[in-house]
Amino acid sequence: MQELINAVSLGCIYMLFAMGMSLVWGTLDVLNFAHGSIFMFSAFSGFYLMQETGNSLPLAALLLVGVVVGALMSVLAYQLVLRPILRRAKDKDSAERQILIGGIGLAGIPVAIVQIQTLSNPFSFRAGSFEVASYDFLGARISNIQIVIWVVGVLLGTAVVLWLRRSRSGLALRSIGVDSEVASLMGIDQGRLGVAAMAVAGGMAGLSGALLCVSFGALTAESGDVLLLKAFAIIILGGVGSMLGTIIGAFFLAGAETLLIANTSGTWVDAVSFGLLFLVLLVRPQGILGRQEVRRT
Amino acid sequence: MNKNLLRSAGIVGATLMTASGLASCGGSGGGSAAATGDCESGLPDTIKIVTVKDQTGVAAYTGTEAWRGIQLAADEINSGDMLDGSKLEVEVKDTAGDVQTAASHVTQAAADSSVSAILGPVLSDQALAVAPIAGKSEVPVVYTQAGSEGIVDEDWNFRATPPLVTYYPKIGQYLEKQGATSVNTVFAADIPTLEQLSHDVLPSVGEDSGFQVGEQVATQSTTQDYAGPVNKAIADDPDALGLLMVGAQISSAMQAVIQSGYQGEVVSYPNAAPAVAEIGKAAAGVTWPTNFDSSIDTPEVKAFDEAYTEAYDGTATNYAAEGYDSLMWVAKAIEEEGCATRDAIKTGLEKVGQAGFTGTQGELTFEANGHDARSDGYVVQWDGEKIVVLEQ
Amino acid sequence: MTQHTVPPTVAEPASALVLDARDVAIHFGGVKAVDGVTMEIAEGKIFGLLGPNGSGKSTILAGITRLVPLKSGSLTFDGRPYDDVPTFKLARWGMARTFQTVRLLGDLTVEQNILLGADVGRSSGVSRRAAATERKECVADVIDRTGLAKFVKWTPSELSYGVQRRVEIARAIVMQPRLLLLDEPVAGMTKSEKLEIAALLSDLRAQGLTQLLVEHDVQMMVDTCDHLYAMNFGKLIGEGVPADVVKTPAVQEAYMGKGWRADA
Amino acid sequence: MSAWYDAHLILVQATFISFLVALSIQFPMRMGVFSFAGVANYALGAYTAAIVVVRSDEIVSPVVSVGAGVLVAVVVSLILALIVRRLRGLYLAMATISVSLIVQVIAFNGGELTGGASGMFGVISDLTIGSVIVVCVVAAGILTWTERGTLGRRIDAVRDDPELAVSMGINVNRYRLVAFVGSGVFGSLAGGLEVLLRSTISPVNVGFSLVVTALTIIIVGGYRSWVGAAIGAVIVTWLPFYLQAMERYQQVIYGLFVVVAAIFVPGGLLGIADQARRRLVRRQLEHEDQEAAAEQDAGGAAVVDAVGASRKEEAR
Repeated sequence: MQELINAVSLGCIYMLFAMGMSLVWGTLDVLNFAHGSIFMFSAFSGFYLMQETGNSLPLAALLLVGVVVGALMSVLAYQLVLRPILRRAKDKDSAERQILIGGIGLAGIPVAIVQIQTLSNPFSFRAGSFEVASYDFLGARISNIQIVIWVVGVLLGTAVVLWLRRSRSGLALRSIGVDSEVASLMGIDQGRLGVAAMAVAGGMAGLSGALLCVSFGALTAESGDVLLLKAFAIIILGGVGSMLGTIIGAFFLAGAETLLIANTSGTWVDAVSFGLLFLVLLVRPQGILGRQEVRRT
Repeated sequence: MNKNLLRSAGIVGATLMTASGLASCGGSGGGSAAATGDCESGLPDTIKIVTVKDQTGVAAYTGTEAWRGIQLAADEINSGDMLDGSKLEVEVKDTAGDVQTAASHVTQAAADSSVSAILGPVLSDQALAVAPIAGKSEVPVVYTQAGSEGIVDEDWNFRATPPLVTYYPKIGQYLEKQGATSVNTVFAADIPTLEQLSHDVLPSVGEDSGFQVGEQVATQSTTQDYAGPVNKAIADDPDALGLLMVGAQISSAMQAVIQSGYQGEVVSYPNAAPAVAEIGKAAAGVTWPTNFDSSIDTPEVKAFDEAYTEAYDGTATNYAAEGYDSLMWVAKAIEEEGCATRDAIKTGLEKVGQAGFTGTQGELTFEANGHDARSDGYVVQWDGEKIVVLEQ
Repeated sequence: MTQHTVPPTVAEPASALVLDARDVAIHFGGVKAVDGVTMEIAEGKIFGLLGPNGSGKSTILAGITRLVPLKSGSLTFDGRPYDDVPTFKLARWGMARTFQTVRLLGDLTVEQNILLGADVGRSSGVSRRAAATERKECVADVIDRTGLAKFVKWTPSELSYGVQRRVEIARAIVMQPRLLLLDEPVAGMTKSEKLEIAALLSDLRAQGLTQLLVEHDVQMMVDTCDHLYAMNFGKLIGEGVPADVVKTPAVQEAYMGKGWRADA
Repeated sequence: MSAWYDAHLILVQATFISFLVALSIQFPMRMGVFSFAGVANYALGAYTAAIVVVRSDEIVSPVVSVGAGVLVAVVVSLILALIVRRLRGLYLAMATISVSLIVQVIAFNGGELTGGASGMFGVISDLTIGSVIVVCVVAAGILTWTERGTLGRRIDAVRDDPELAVSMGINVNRYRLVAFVGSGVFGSLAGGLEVLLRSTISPVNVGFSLVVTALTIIIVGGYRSWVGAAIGAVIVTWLPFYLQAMERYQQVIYGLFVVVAAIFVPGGLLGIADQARRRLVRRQLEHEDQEAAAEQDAGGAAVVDAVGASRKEEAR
């Protein structure tokens, strides 16, 4: 029971982080390697604000700061770096490469800034007015922050899936992911939609950054890196372009990790979870829910 | 990325010395100039010492703190005229958390014949890369932290910080007093020192102090969510729980312990200090052995803490204390030999080491022919507001 | 020089047919893209495959070149069955093709693109050096005959569409193929460009090159081909003398009179 | 010179090793194989060489220890190539990153054999920087051969359009196999030589950051030729060193540099040189065209027409 609670919480965390990355990857062809830095820097902004103003901000305010900073950074990254790269690239492969390297370069900047600011010490929201407390629940323990993560995870997960499936802008966005040429023929303004998608992705990264800073107790400048690699794995596992796939991938990885820690020596966790990913790819080269490319010549 | 995390982990790299019998690969390519000249003419006006420590990057806090301590020591040596009119000129080079950069700086300093000695990096992986260079180019290097095996095996390499595993057994007295009979641990398995603490040191301490080490939950430097590992470790409700990981992980692990409602003893190691201070009251009772704390009541610590507070605000850290002791050791070596060539400093360091001296880390003795520091250490506890010394 | 484009006789063909595709079916999931098509391509003629968009023309080409697997049916090239022969080997046997879209390598010059075809390694020469010389002559000859001499040092992006397509055909010809498959070689071209290509193909036929031409320009098919297959919804809907085939009701209906009457 | 060389020895060594590491990812990339197995091969090469040196009682020649690593890496690469033959693009990238991470975890858990978390030290050998340079020069020579003439064209086709390539009689699968083997050779050479130069290796040294470094080298320098890898290796190794003057902000500057390179120099620095060369050739051609048009009669006019048409095409 306790394992289940832990696995679901971890799954929600992975999901919140990976969904934004998946959204822009599946629709705009942007594999944003700066996503982890945006996540970290958003949380750091909350910490910095508290430290500078001497205020003990409530959780809601910290989350809001996270969302705003994340969305802003993400949009800036898109407009200043990623979009120019896309516009200049001569084919899809070279765009993929340049986006990757541009993201890596971008990612280093906030990390370096926070390292300078904190001297690489962990930072936390402990000065905030939010107290972590835990309750007995069906013979296991669950904390208030876990509950917040569950609620936010379920709400946002559903919202994004519904947005893409139902709303006009969501559908337009999906059509860019399927065929951007056709989409532009249909009169879809890719620039504005791209900005919207990047803002949503960054906002989710920032939100998860703030939530995780509370849930994990503290973050460091490098905290985003580990999650980035995991999110990469999760999205590939689920299949690029499928939101539902990303959600499944997140819970799959969280479940596998939690089970492994509970039942084996923890030193093999990464090997086994990446080994599983490897096996899934061998059986389904396009990921669990990935689009099979049918190419007619 | 991964590497960065692991590097930040390397800070704790203190390790039990094992005589592995590796021959030093010391060549015979020594330089020939000021720092390597003769001793006839006594001490030069200035003696150049290069510090190679992280000022930026993943382990910036260790290197910047050590550099503060070193500067305090230099001021004291120069203003107190300890070296008979001769001044120490210390210079810092940033390794930026990178092994290659560290090795490169040491190579450059070694090639510069005006450099008499080098204060080496804090991270074990950097130190391991530097050690053979020191041996080959015959320049004395004094490390702080950097507790991995194999570093001071090489001639010309010295370590001013007692490895964590050598004073950690002190925790046994505390656990015995608390009547603990069962201890479980959560540890970062990819950090050699912490793995050793959990697998070797604690169990052997337990044999004398009447406790058994049961469940040992291995985690990795990439682990972020500690709910699972902590729950596994407290499943059989042990009397004490050892938390042995680094940086933000230690905060996460303590957070998980608090959420789990665990009521037993929590023991850790010096890295816990900033984390418990952050958590505050909820972390009251966390206990660990250490080689330095600013609240320790010795004249050396008092004086050092005062000087530190005056220069930088805040209280002195163990990294700063270690940096201070390392330069003091070098100064004593120069004083002992009355000469500042590399050869003389090496001989002096060995002589001072074999005799031992009292520094900010208490009474230091040295093993491995005067190359490797040892101290008894202290046991300290976070009482919810401040750190108090339990065993002195 | 022209004799270079006549493929050297490798062995006495067991059958007069260069390509024999029998009851070929290709399915994508549940979609029957090609459903039981039989084609017999005889030596030295231009065969046409006509059909509206989505009728399965390109798919059957992909099947013939073994880029997609067959659901059922059999394939024979020069009397040799090749149901499990990979595409690259087929190319070495002498099956060359062009694609529906321009597939030139953008980083290479025109000359280098054409040389790619000459590299195929179907050398008949005795020594490597002799083969290399022969190859060089062949490339020079082909460049000359396709009127590309002016463009050899250019890169594809600097060329007009019509010239790009000619480079592709040239690249296929230097492979010295026994059978040339052309997938809509004149799509999107001006009338004069189309005529140029048609003349080139007829010229190649005169030298004995067997061709299968996939198009939906009805006029060109009638003018150029010796034998015509018509396809719709993955099935053959007619075959025979081109002028007759395009007049059958089934073909007329498939095309709804469009291209044919407009061009006629 | 010698004093400078002594002081910068580590950076000189690092430049050559980075070059080999970059090749282990660039070589498959040139064949359209987006594989990061080079890092796994680096680890295999380094650990095998270290184990051979440390376990044997006598002094082992670098040829034997590094050679053993290359052998192991090539065998593993061949097996890997067969297993992942259905994967393409970023899916292949992820699968090979997984393999690299698994190799790293195995190194962590290798106990006595690999030295566990502390890794191995005291890997003493008589390897000199001269031998490393020889290896790099030989590698560059072989790669030059693969970048020219028939083979060069075929590799371009295999990367840019595999379907076209098979239609031109090229055995694409065999090229993919060679891509993996090449990655194995270059990666394990880098690892083996590095461990002998530095005398230590630990799991920390074979992580994901190596992927990032190699990728940065390739993109900054240019991915189409070993020359790009060489340029990138020099920049990525030496730039941080010269940025030290920026003190605390060096990492920020470095990040900005990579970003600017990604936006404005898509073909890497080598790409800029290529473009310049091409522009020169084109200008020459145009010049010739004009002369031809002036001199010739009707036949020449047709050509000018065609040129005009293509110019319009370009302008679009």
